[in-house]
Amino acid sequence: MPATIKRVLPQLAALVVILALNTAIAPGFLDIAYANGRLYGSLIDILNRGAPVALLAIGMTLVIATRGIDLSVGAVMAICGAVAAALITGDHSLAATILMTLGVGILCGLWNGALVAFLGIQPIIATLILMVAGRGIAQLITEGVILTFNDPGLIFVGSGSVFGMPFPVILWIVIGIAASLIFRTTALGLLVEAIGINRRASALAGIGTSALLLAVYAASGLCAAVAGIVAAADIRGADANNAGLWLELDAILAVVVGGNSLMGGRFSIAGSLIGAMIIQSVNTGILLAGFPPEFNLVIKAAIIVVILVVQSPASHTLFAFFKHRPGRAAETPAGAAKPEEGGAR
Amino acid sequence: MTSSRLFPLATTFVIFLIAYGLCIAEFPNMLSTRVVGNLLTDNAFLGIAAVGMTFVILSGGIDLSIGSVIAFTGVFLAVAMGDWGVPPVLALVIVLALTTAFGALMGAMIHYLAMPPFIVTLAGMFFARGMAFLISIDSVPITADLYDTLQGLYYRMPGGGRLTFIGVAMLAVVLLGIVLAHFTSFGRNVYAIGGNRQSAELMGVPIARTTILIYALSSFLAGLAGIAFSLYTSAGYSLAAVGVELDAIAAVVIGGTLLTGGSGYVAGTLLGILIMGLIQTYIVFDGTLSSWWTKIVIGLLLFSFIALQRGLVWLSARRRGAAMPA
Amino acid sequence: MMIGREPLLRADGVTKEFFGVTALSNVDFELAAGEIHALVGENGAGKSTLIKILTGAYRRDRGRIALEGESIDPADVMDAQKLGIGTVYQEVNLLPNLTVAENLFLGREPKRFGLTSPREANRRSREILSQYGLDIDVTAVLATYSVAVRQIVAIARAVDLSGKVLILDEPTASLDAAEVSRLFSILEDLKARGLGIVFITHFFDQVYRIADRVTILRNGQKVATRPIAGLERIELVSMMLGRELQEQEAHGAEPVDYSKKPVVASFEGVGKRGRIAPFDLTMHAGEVVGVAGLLGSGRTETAELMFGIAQPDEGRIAVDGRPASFSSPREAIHHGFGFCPEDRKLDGIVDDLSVRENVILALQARRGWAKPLSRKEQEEIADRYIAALDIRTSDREKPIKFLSGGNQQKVILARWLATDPRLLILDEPTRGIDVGAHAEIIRLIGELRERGMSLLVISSELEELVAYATRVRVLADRRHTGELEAGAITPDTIMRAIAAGEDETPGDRGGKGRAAEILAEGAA
Amino acid sequence: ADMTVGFSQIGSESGWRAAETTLTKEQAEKRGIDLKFADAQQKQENQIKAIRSFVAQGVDAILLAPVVATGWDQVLEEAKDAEIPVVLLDRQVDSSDDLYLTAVGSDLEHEGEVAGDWLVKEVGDKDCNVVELQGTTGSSPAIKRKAGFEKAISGHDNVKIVRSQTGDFTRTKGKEVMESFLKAENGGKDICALYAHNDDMAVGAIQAIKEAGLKPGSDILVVSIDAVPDIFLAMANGEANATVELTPNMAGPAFDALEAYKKDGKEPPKFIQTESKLYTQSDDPKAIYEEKKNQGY
Ligand SMILES: Nc1ncnc2c1ncn2[C@@H]1O[C@H](COP(=O)(O)OP(=O)(O)OP(=O)(O)O)[C@@H](O)[C@H]1O
Ligand SMILES: Nc1ncnc2c1ncn2[C@@H]1O[C@H](COP(=O)(O)OP(=O)(O)OP(=O)(O)O)[C@@H](O)[C@H]1O
Ligand SMILES: [Mg+2]
Ligand SMILES: [Mg+2]
Repeated sequence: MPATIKRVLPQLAALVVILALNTAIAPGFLDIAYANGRLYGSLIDILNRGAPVALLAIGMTLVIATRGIDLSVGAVMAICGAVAAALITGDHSLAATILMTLGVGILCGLWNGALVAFLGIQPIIATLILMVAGRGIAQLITEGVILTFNDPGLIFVGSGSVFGMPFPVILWIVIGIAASLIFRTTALGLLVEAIGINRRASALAGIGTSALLLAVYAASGLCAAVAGIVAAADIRGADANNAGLWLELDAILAVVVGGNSLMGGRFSIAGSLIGAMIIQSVNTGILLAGFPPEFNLVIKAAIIVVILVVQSPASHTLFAFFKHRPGRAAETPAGAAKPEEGGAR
Repeated sequence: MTSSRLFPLATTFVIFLIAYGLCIAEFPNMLSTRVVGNLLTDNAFLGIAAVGMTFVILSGGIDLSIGSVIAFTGVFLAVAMGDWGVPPVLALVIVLALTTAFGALMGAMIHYLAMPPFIVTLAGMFFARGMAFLISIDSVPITADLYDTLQGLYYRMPGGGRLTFIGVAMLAVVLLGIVLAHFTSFGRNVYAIGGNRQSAELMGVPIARTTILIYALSSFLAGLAGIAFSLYTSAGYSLAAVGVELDAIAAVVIGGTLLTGGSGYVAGTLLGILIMGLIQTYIVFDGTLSSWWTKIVIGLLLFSFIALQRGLVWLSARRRGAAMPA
Repeated sequence: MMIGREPLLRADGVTKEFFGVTALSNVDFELAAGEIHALVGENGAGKSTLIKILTGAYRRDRGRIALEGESIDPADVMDAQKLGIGTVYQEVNLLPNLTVAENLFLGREPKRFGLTSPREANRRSREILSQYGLDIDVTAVLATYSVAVRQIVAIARAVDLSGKVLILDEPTASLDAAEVSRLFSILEDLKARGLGIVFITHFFDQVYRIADRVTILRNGQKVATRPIAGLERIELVSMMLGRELQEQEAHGAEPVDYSKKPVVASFEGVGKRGRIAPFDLTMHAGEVVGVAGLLGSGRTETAELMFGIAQPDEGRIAVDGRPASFSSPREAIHHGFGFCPEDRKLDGIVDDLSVRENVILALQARRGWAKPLSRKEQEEIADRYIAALDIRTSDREKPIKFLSGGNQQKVILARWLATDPRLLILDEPTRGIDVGAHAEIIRLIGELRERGMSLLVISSELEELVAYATRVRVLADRRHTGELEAGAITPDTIMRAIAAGEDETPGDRGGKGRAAEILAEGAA
Repeated sequence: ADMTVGFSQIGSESGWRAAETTLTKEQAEKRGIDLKFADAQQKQENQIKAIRSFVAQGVDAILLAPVVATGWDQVLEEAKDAEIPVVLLDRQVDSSDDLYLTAVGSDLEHEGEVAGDWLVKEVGDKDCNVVELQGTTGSSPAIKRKAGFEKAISGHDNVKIVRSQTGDFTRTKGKEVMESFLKAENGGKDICALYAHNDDMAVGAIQAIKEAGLKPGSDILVVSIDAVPDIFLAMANGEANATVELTPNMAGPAFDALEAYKKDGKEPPKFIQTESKLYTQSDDPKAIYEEKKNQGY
C-alpha cells in the first residue's frame, strides 16, 4: 500500500541518515558475512538487538493509540523471563513453558487494563504500580539470582537462526506484520483510534470501550512477554534485576520517533518498528564509535532531538515557508501553534 | 460548591491521617518528632521538585528531566566550588540560571516545534545526566563553609527530631507554589492550558509565554531541589536521583492532580509526598521485607491508596447526586 | 445608514485557503459603530472562518483589516481582546475545568496587592450573570453546567470584554426563548452605547428582530450587504442558497391514533434520584414524540436514561414487550436504539477521524470488530449521506474537525441514520444547521416516521416541533408535566404547557417569574 | 534477641548482592541478632532515609553498604549523636573515620590490580589488545576497578586497552557491547583479552564470543571480578580464565566486631579487609561451583 509507505517516509529517511552516519564512523558497518549457518554484520546486530524494543513497541503503539501509556512493560519482561526460566528448569516442556509465560504476560496486561478501564486510574499511574511491583515479583520468582537454563529449545528463541536470520528478528517482523494485519483487516484499528481520540463519543456510538482497552493492554502484556522470553533466552538466564530495565522508555521513544502521537488516535505499527530500529542504530553506532561511555547520553539526546525536530509539524511549516515565501512576511510566524493545524481540540 | 472541589484533597488528607494512625498502632515509635522531622527532611528535595512537576502536570504536560537536572546541579556545584574555585553563592546563582534556561529551552521546543512534552523532556533527561557525566563521573564531596552553615541550621524539636533548613525550605516552596497556582494570573493560565489548550488560546491566554514559563519553573525548582539534595548529601554525583521523576509524578497524582491536566492542587502534592514517605518509613520500621517484597509492597500500597481515593471520591459523587432535590 | 463615515471595523479582500480548499475568497465586510450586523450563510459558507480571521484566531492569506480606520493585524486572540474585540466562537470555547467566575475573568483577574482576588471575581461574576437572569453558583466548575449555561457564560464574558466590537457566532443555538430575549435586550443596550455587533445565526426571525444590516456569504464569497428594512425574507433566503427554497409546510402531522401501532419500547416509572423524576413513556412505531421544556428541565436526562448512558434507580423498561435493562449505550444500540447527542464537540465527533469513518462508526461498532465494513461499503454509505444531508466537505476523507459546525452536526446525524435504528433519539438535532438543511431534516424526520421508525426529538425550537411531532412531551423542573396530542400542537400551546408545568413546581429558577416571562415572550 | 541491628542494603541489582543479603541474614540468625533489613533500590536518598528511620526506631547498631562514597557525614553524625555504632560493608565512604565503628570490605582498586597482574603475567611479552567492559558509568566499582587494572598494566607497553565501554554490570549489555567490540576489532581477531568489571558481563560476553565463532578462554582470554558461581562453570568449560573473588560474607566479620564492641567496648580496627583471592582454571572450578551454588547468589 503506497499510502502506508508514504506515511513512514520521514522515519525511513531518518533511519537511512543514521545508518549513513554509522557507515562513516565504522568502516565495514555495512558488511554482511555468512558463517556457521547465520548472517553476521552490524546491520544484523541492529535488527537482532533491537528485537526487544521492537516487540515492546508493537504493543506500546496500540496502548498509545488509545491515549494511554504502558510503563510496566520492562517489569513484565522481567516477570515473564523469570517465569519462563523457572518453568523450563522445573522440567516443563518447551511448549508448556512458552504458553504459560505468554499467559502470564496477558494477565499482567489485563491487570493494567482493568485499572484503566474499570477503576478509571490514569494509565501512567496504573501501569506505574506494576512497574514498581513487577520487578519485585520477578525477583520473588528468581530469588534475586540469575536463573540460568540450558534448554536448547528456549535458547533457540534468543540466539537461534532461521535461514541465517537470528530468530528474534524473525519474531518481531512476523509479530509486527501479524499485528498490523489483525488491526487493519478488521475494524479493530478504527475502533482503537476512535477511543483514543474521543472515548466518550466512542462509547456513545456503541463501542465497547472497556473491553477494547482491556484487549489493548493485554496485547501490550503479550508483546512484553515475548520480549521477556527473547531477552532471557539471549543470555540463557533470567536476570530479574536488569531484564527490560528502562526499556519502557525506549519503547515509548520508538513509538514517537515512529511518528505516532502520544495524544492517541491514528497509529502506525510499521512506523514504530522503524522507530525501534532508529533507536537501536543510534545505540549500536555509539558503541561502534568507541567514544568513552560518558558521552553516550549526550550523543543520544542530541540525535533524538534532531530526529524529532526534523519530523515535527512545525518544521514542516517552516520548511514550506522557506520554499515559497508568501507575499507578507508578517503572516506566518509560528504557524503550527495556530488552531487551523491542530483543529478543534 | 468549592468544598466539593476540595473534596479529593480532604480525602487524601484523611487517608494520610488514618494510615499514619495505623502505623503508630503497630510501631508506637513512629509517633516521634524524629519521624516527623525525617519525613520533611528526607523528602525535601523530592517535594521541591514535585511542586514544579505539579505545575507541569496541571498544564497537561510532563517533565521527565527533573531527576537528571537534580544530579547535574549537584555535580556542577561540587565541581564548581571544588575544582573550579567558584564562590559558593555565585555557583548557586549560576546553576539556577542554567537549569532555568534549560527548562525554558525545553518549553520553547514543546511550544514552537509542537513536540510532545514526554519526548522533549525525555531527551532533556538524557542530556542533563549526560552533561553531569561530562563534568565528572566521580562522586564529588562538597566542603564549602556555606554548606556547613546551612546544614547546621536546624531546630531540635522535643524528642530529638530535627526541623532542618531544607525541610523548612520545602514547606516554603509548597506555600509559594500554592500562592502561584491559585492567586496569580500565571496560575490561572496554567489551569486553563491544562483544561483545553485550544480553548485557552481562543480565550486569549498567552500560550507560548506560559508554556515556556512552566517548564522554566519546573527546571528552576529541579535546580533548587538539586541544591537541597546536595545539602542533604554534601556531595554531587552524576548517578544521583535516578527515577526521581517517577516518584514526583506519583506524588503529584496521589495528591489528586489529574495527569490530563487542568485539575489538582499544590497542597495535594505535599500530601502525596508525605504518603510516599510514610510508606517507606513503614517498610523500614517493619524491617522484615526482602528486596523483592519491598518492591511488591510499595506497589500494593500505592495501589491501595489510589483505589481508596477513587472509591471515596466515587462514593461521595453518588451521595451528592442523591442529595439534590428530586 | 452610516454611509460616508469611516466604519468601525472593515475588512477588504480577505482570502483564506485550507490545504488548497478556498474557505473565503476576496470577502469585504463593514461594521459600523452602533449597529447590529447579521452574518448569514449556509453551513460551510465561511462565516466562522471570517470572524476567526477578524479576531486573530486564524491568519488570513490575503486582505486588509482596519479598526476605526487604522490598519490592524491581530496576531492572536489576545491582541484582538486588547483592541476591544470580544468574541464568542461557535463551539463554546470555555474551560470546563475552571469555575464559572474563573472563566469570566480569565486573563483579567481582579487583583489585590498584586495577587488575584477570587473573592472579588466571584462577586463581580454574580453581578454580571444576574443581568442574564442566571443565578448559579459561580464557584462551581463549568463542567457541571449544561451547554446552555455555558453558552450564556461565554456571551457574558465576551460582552464584558468588548470595548468596541462584539462578535457572536451562533450564540442562540441552544438558548430558549426567554434567554434569547434577555440576550437581545442586552445587545440593544450595547448598541446604544455605540458598540458594533456582529451576529451569526441561522434563525431568520432573530435576524429580523434585532439586526440593522445583514451580510450574506455563499461558498466563501460575499453575496451582498443589505439593510434589513425592506429586505424580503424570500430574497434573503435565495441570496443565501443561490436558489429558491420550497415553502415549508408549517402544519402539524395528521392526527393518527398511534396507540394502535406496535409498541417499540416502554418506560414505566423510570427515574433517577436528583436527576429526573420517574416518568412513563411508551414509544410506538411510526411516531415522533417531541420533547419540550426550558433549559435544565431534564430533557437530556430523560434521553440519557432511555439510552443507557445513565442508569435509572427505579422503574421498568420493556423492549418489544420483553423486560430489558441496559447498563451502557452499547446494549441500547443492540436493542435497535440510536441517540444523537446534544454536545457534538464532546459527545459526538471523533475529531481526527475522517468524515467517512465518523459516519460508519456506530454501524461498525454494532456489527462488531470482526466484521469490518469493506472500504467500498464504507464509501458508499458515506457518499449516500453526504448527498442526502448535503454535507459540505471537499472530500469524504477529510478529518471531521475541519468541517464547519453545521456540517459536523449533519455527519453525526448521518452516523445514526446509517444504523437504521428502530428507536432514534435526537437531542437538538438542528443545532447550528442552516435553513436549507433544516427543511431537509424536518422532511427526513417525516420520512423516517412514515417508514415506521419511532423517534424522540428534543428541541428548543417550537416551530420545528410543531412541524414533525405527533405528540409532545412537556418537561419542567426535571419532571414530565404534560403531554400534547396531535392536533393540539402549536407553539403557543407548547409554551403554555411549559409555563403551567413551571408554575406547578417552582424550582430553583424561580418558577412564577419565568412562567410569566415565557407567556409574555409568546405574546410578543 | 539481645541485639537489634538495622541493615541498609543498596538493593538487589546483582546475584552477588543477593548473596551478600542472604549471608547477612544467615549470620544474624545464627547469632540470635534481630536484623532489620531495608532495601534502598539503588538510591542513596533511600539509604539515608533508612538510617534515619533506624535511629528513630532506636536500633542497637547499623550495617551500611553505601551505594556511593560521598554524602554520609550528616546522617552518620546523627547516628553517632544517638550513640548507635555504624559498620560499613563492602564499600567505603569518604567521611572521617570517627563517624563509624569500622568498615569491612575489600579494596576495589586492589581487585582490579589483581586481575591486571594476572593478565600481564599470562601474556608475558606478547602484544595484547584488551577490551574492557566497564561497570555502570560513575559507580565506584567501575571507577576503581578500572583504575586498579590500568595501574597493573602500566609499564607493560605490550598490554593496552583498545576499547572500553560500559556494560552496566549486566549480562545483556555485556553481550551486546561485546558484539560491537568484535565487529569493531576485525571480527575479534585483533582482541587478545577481555577484562570485565564483573562476572555477569563476562558471562554475557562469552556468549557473544562463541556466537561469533571464536573460542573464549583461548582465542580471547577472559578475566573478571566477583567470583560468582556461573563464572566457575565457564572456567570449568575452559571459556573463562580468571576471576578475583569478592566475598559476599562481609557480615560475619562485621558482627564479630560489633559483638566484641558491645560486650567490652573493644574498638576494632577501622578497616577490616577481606581477601581478594584470584581463581584460575587450575583451581578446580567445578568443585567451587558446586560449593558456591547454594550460597544465595
Ligand atoms: N481548520 C480548518 N481546516 C480546514 N478546513 C476548514 C477549517 N475550518 C474551516 N474549514 C472549511 O472552511 C469552510 C468554511 O467553514 P466555516 O466554519 O467558516 O463555515 P460556517 O459558515 O461557519 O458554517 P456553519 O454554519 O456550519 O458554522 C468549510 O468548507 C470548512 O470545511
Ligand atoms: N438556567 C439554568 N440554571 C441553572 N442550572 C441549569 C440551567 N440550565 C441547565 N442547568 C443545569 O444543567 C444540567 C443539565 O440539564 P439538562 O441537560 O437535563 O437540561 P435540558 O432540559 O436537556 O436542557 P438543555 O439540554 O436544553 O440545556 C442540569 O443539571 C441543570 O441543573
Ligand atoms: Mg460556523
Ligand atoms: Mg439538553
